[in-house]
Amino acid sequence: MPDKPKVAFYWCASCGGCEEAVVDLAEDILKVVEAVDIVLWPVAMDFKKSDIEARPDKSIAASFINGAVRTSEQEEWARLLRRKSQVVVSFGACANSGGIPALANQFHKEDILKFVYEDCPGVDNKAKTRPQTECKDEGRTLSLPELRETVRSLDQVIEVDYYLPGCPPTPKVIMAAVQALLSGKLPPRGTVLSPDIALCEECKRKDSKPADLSLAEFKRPHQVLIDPEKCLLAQGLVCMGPATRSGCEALCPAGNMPCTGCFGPTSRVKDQGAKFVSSVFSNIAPKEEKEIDAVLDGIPDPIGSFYRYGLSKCLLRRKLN
Amino acid sequence: MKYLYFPGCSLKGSGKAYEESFLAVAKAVGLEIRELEDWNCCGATAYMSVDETRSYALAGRNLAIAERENLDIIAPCNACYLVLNKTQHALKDDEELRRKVVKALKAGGLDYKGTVRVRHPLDVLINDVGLDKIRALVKKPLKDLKLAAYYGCQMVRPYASFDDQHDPVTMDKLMEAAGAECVPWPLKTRCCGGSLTGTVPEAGLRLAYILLREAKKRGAGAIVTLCPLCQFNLDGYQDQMARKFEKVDFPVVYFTQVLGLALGLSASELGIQRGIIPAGKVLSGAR
Amino acid sequence: MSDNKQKKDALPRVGFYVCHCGTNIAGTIDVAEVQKYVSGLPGVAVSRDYKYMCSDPGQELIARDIKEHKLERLVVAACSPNLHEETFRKAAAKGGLNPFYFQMVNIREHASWVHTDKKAATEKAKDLARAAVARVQHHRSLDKKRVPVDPNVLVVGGGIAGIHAALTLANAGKKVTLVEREATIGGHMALFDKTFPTLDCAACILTPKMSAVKSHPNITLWTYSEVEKVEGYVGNYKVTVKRKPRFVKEDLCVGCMECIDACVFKEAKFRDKFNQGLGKRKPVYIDFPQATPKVVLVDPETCIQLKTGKCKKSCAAACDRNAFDFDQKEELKELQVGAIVLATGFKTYDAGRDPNYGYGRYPGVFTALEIERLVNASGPTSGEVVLRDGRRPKAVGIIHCVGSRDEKSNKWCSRVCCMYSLKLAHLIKEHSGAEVYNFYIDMRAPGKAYEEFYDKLLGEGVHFIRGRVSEVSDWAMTPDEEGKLVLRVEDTLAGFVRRVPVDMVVLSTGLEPQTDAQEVRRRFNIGCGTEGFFQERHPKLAPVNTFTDGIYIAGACQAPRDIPDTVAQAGAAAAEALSLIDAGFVELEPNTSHVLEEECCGCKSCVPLCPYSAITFDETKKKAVINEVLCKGCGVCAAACPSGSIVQNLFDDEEIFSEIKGVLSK
Amino acid sequence: MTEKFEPKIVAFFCNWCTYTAADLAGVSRLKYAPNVRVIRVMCSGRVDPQFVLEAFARGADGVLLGGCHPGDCHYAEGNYKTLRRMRMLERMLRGMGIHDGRFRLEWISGAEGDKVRTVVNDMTEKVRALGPLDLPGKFKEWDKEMEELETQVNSGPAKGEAVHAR
Amino acid sequence: MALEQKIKYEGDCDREFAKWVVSQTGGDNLRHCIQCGVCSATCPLSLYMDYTPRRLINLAREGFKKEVLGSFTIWLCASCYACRVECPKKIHITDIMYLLKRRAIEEGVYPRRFPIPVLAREFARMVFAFGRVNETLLVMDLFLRTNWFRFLSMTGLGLNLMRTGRMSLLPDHIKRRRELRKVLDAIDSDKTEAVS
Repeated sequence: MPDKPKVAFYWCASCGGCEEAVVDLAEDILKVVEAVDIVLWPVAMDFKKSDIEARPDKSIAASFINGAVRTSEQEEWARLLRRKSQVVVSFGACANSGGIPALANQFHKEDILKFVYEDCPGVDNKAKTRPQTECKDEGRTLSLPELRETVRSLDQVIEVDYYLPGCPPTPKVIMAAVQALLSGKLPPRGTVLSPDIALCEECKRKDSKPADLSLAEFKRPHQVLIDPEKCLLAQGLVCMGPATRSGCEALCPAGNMPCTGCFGPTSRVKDQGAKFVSSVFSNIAPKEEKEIDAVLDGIPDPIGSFYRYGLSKCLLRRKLN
Repeated sequence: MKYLYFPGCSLKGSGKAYEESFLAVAKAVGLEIRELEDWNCCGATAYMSVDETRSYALAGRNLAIAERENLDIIAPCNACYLVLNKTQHALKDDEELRRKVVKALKAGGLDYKGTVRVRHPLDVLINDVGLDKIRALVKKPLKDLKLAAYYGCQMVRPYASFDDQHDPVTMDKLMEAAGAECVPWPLKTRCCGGSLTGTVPEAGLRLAYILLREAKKRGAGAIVTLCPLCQFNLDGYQDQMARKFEKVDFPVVYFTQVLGLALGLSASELGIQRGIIPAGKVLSGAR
Repeated sequence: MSDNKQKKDALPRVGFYVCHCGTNIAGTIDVAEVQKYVSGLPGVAVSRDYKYMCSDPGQELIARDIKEHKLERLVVAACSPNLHEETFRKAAAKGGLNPFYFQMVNIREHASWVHTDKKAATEKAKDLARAAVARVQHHRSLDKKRVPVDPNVLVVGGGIAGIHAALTLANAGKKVTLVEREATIGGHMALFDKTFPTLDCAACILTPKMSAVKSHPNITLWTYSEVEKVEGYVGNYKVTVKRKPRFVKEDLCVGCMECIDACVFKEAKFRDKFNQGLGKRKPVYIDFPQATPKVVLVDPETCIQLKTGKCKKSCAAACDRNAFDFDQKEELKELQVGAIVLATGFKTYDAGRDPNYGYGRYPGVFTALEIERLVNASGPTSGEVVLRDGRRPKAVGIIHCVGSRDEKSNKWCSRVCCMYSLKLAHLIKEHSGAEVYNFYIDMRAPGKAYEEFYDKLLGEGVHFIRGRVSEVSDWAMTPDEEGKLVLRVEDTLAGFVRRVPVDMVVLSTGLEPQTDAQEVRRRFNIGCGTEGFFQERHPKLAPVNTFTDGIYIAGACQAPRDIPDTVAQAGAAAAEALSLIDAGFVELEPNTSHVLEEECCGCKSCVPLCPYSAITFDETKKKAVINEVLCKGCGVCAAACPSGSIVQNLFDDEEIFSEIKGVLSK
Repeated sequence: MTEKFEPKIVAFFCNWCTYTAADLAGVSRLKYAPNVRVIRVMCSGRVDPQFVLEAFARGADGVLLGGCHPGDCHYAEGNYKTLRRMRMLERMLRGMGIHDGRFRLEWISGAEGDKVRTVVNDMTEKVRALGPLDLPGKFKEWDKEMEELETQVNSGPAKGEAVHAR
Repeated sequence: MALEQKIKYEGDCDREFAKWVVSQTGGDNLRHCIQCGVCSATCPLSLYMDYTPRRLINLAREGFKKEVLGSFTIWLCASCYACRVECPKKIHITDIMYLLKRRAIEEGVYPRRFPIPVLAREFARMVFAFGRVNETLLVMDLFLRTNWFRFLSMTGLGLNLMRTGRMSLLPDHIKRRRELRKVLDAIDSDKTEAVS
């Protein structure tokens, strides 16, 4: 079937959820398979790197790459696919902005390895062995990819044409994207393929949000019995909805959980965490530094809370020495 | 209530009576007093004229020793009180100086942090013990004894830490608690010339004489003071004043002595007999 | 930068001008280098340096270039925008460019005047210029909004300043409301007997003005009242005034004072505040015969009826017009005004703060204000200069600079004390024939006919001793000091210390900000200087303006000031208010914010942040809306919109981001 | 390095208090360190935490934020809003390894020209002591680890042998 | 009486000295003096001074070194701090007096046979030796060095003190004299470092 456009799926530092999301297309997946010719999909089919390398440059119509980039291998694949494809779609929060893996940017590689292979309770590793990028075994040379210092979003490694937001992107969002690609009706490069308006727009709880919150206390979901109707911010929960792109149909709030921001910011915001802080904390109740601090103490892990999916895209990128 | 006690040279010499009465009173009102171990001269005003840094180091040694105990230190002599306080201030404000002095003290194996509070007995009696408690302890109120409360310079100047610089009142209050009456007079903090009488008698004597004369004129029976140098200067030179101006013959006592009597302590344990101008009559006659 | 070079033509064409400001800027900053550097920046079509950009030729140059070089943006590096932003916006407009396609760079106040290192200052100037060039390319074309100005004016404070301002405005046909805290207008001037240097009687020149205020058809006089709240903006202020109850109906009382005689207290026995406590008054009283309005009032602290409700109310009975109303309550009134003149005056230094001068301890020690009442014919002693025990003083010492020129109290020179001390010296001598000593640090007589007045006093044989008195005390060194107050002072001109025995001491206390100056200035949203007096917009060019448009200051609330200067300034404040009102409208800076409707998700985060309730939530559209007339352009909402859907004109995100990038990227 | 490190400090001053104070400092000819670049905003409340981060990301060694004293804001309460959000920002900066001294919030009234001088001088010295932050430089440095593969993969026909165990 | 010319030429003043004074701690705000004379007025000893404190301050900041260091004024200051408390410019006048005393001693220009500097020096010597001061010995020593005739006139006082048990003739001293000397010497070595 030479006329069908070639499509590749690849995963970098990801949990596999994005693969699931593709499967979640259910019967729609058949339409996709109908329409395209899949040339790479590690989770489902057995292709080798050499197969891709063998293909002429730009011979793949579109590559969907999910996961953040942390290892030399992921980086190598990303670059390879970039070279071979006409369009690269950054698929899901990790690829778009680092996602959960990027939280590792709060620490240094050495600290992480030291903890994982030495200090972590339950580790039995007297020899303090660490993974090697290369080792000899019965004359064979085995190599492992190298762990990079910094966790990167896909577009910090290669040029990306489109972004599918979400952890994971919802079937609706994916299908819309696929159809756009197939129909050739493509928005300008660099577009995030979901509505450029914040989540409250489509949140069922929107009307229950009072204008003036002036919160005197922040709570974490496990600390309260969450009212299923009322705006979650109004209940003192850190809901990133106002600072997060819509498109998910407010699934989490609907499921009684605050939005954690996986769709990333709108196009008008450079730094989702900073912007959210600016809006919510401008209007907390106290005026005195001490009392303000007391309120802030309700959020023990600010970076983890406001950059849950986006630390790679924080303007500062990572923790400094 | 525990305190360290910095006698200073005078209270071991001409100011013996001050030491005796202070310790006796302290005991009577329930203050635990321990003399500062191996204290040295504070440097007074004289040393400052010779070498500033050295004189700070001199005072610094005492403060450093005191820090080991972390208790407030009581300095009854106005000069000591001022010099120790001044040192604390200077070392706090002037980093360069602090560096030098701390380094020097280190050389002597001493450690200065600047943590001790330097207190005057009057301050402690008024603010820590409190007038109410003292009134309660008074056994023999000194009825119709009129006193002129004389504070001298260096307790209120330049650091007015616990009383007004121009018109201090704490000692007046204390004396009233003891049953005595204090005459109002404007010379409460006017210099007595103490540091000069020995060297430039005409100046020193004049200042002292003005104080005695005015106190007498205001109808006081005695001057009550809180500084050994003032007491010595006002009490010790009256014979020479007689030669130069007129015979005043006016007793000058320590506030601790007056308070002591009111608390029922004996004249002798308060060293009242040590006055060169006998005060016994005025004080006892009052009762 | 290379890629920028290519974009160069794509960018709007910027004209850049750096000002020498004589040597003010050029003396420290290498303007030629700045000009050269900027000419190489992307988008810059013209770059020039010029001696005085703000001069007419300077502005002409800009206008011409805009036309000739088809400039689309303008950047001027000169002084502070607070000084000349308007000037250059006009220049832009003259050249046919929208005035908001302009950005100003402050390289004088913020660079040449504060740095010594020429190289560093020049680098700084380049960075700031580069940032402005980058920023201005994002500017959008804007229009100033015009809003009408309410022609009515509020004058706060009924001293000579307030009186003069109110009359000036009223005579120009404006409706004025004059609000005074005390029961009568007149202020400090009403306490004085004579005024320096002319020695004409204060009452004779003041009272006619006071009654003019009362009778003027255009003036509403609210005494015994205070401003509670001020809302709105230039041209459109809404003011709430609290009117305290006098328990006497103002419109009925004619000030016959029958009630005062009738009061159940036969003797006047309460502290008379107006007479500085030197006299006594009854619970029902009037401050002084010429009080305006001439209406009595009842003091709730001392009136038996008001305290206990059990009094035979002989006062009310004595009133044939039934003016008494013991149930009178305080009421709140609302005003709509276009401009406000603040003339809240000063307070004198509390002499008790210098214990060494014995005020309060020695009865022979008086404050200057007390003496003003003593020498005043209508004062408690009807002009007799006597001590508190009635004796006539034989010698009087006047101590200058009490609470002035002293870092322990007030650093500043109070400006009027020297002159009023001379005046009092003259009056005391005249009324009592006593020997009078002036103890001064420096004699300051810098006004029309002031030095001449000093000379007159010298001629009258008043003693002038140059030195600050250290203490006033009552201990005698010599027989003739017995029973006297002795002043110790160094006669610095003779070079030795003197002891001067006197019977009466006069403390020439300095002028301070009113005790509540801070609350007042917050209420009116203006500033105070470090010393606490109201802050003028510019010390020379806008001395009666404040940083809040439509609010003007006059008199001693701005700084210590004598009567002539106060009146002059009151006139100036009135004129400023007039020019605002007669224009009929104000143009508001268009730096307001607006919501990008289609992008707003309706999270309401911005709504509570606006201090002027300019942001509302449209329940049908489910979007936030900003009323641009109410918006004062702080931009707090733009900073806080979590989805970046609010834009502040002139301070848009991309404008500021490009400025940040500009100052940093070499 | 031989020559003394000159810190770059970006300042956001509110128009009514701190910017005016800086003007006053100028009019009074007070002298202070030339290391600060002032960006004028109408109210400190306009300062979006993004601006602070952007300034650091663009190479600022320090960021100074100046507003009216609490209670004195020209816009009633803008400075309280600033204070609250910046308290949180400070925590985040600390978490990302930017020490407090590099970011500073100061209340300076229009009358406190001298405070501008002391604050700028003090901050300049403190930041000088902390040394350069230079994020742009750090970004480049961090990306060095990718150079090798970039050239390898993008240049010429890729070699097929390197097999990573997965 | 012999005529004495009072005129001063610029050459008579020592600008370096003026600079030095204002550069010292306590001397810093000397330049701000407005010559109000409140210091002199409040000073209980100004009546004996050749220059009142106010004049001394002006002489010092103008650099009239000879007059300043040679004056009685600095030696008559009893450190009662009255001037410092009253000064409207918060000038630490007392500390300046100390400053000038020290300089005068360094340059050895204080009035000869004028006992105060001698007392100061002897006091310091005694402290260095014993760590404490014995008033009696100090006074005796002082008069023997300066004016033993006065010493006789003081015998009355001496007897009185003896009688009332307020006088001891044996020098009191601290235990760890070495420690104290180490400290004081350390100060000096620190100074010499500073110089070199």
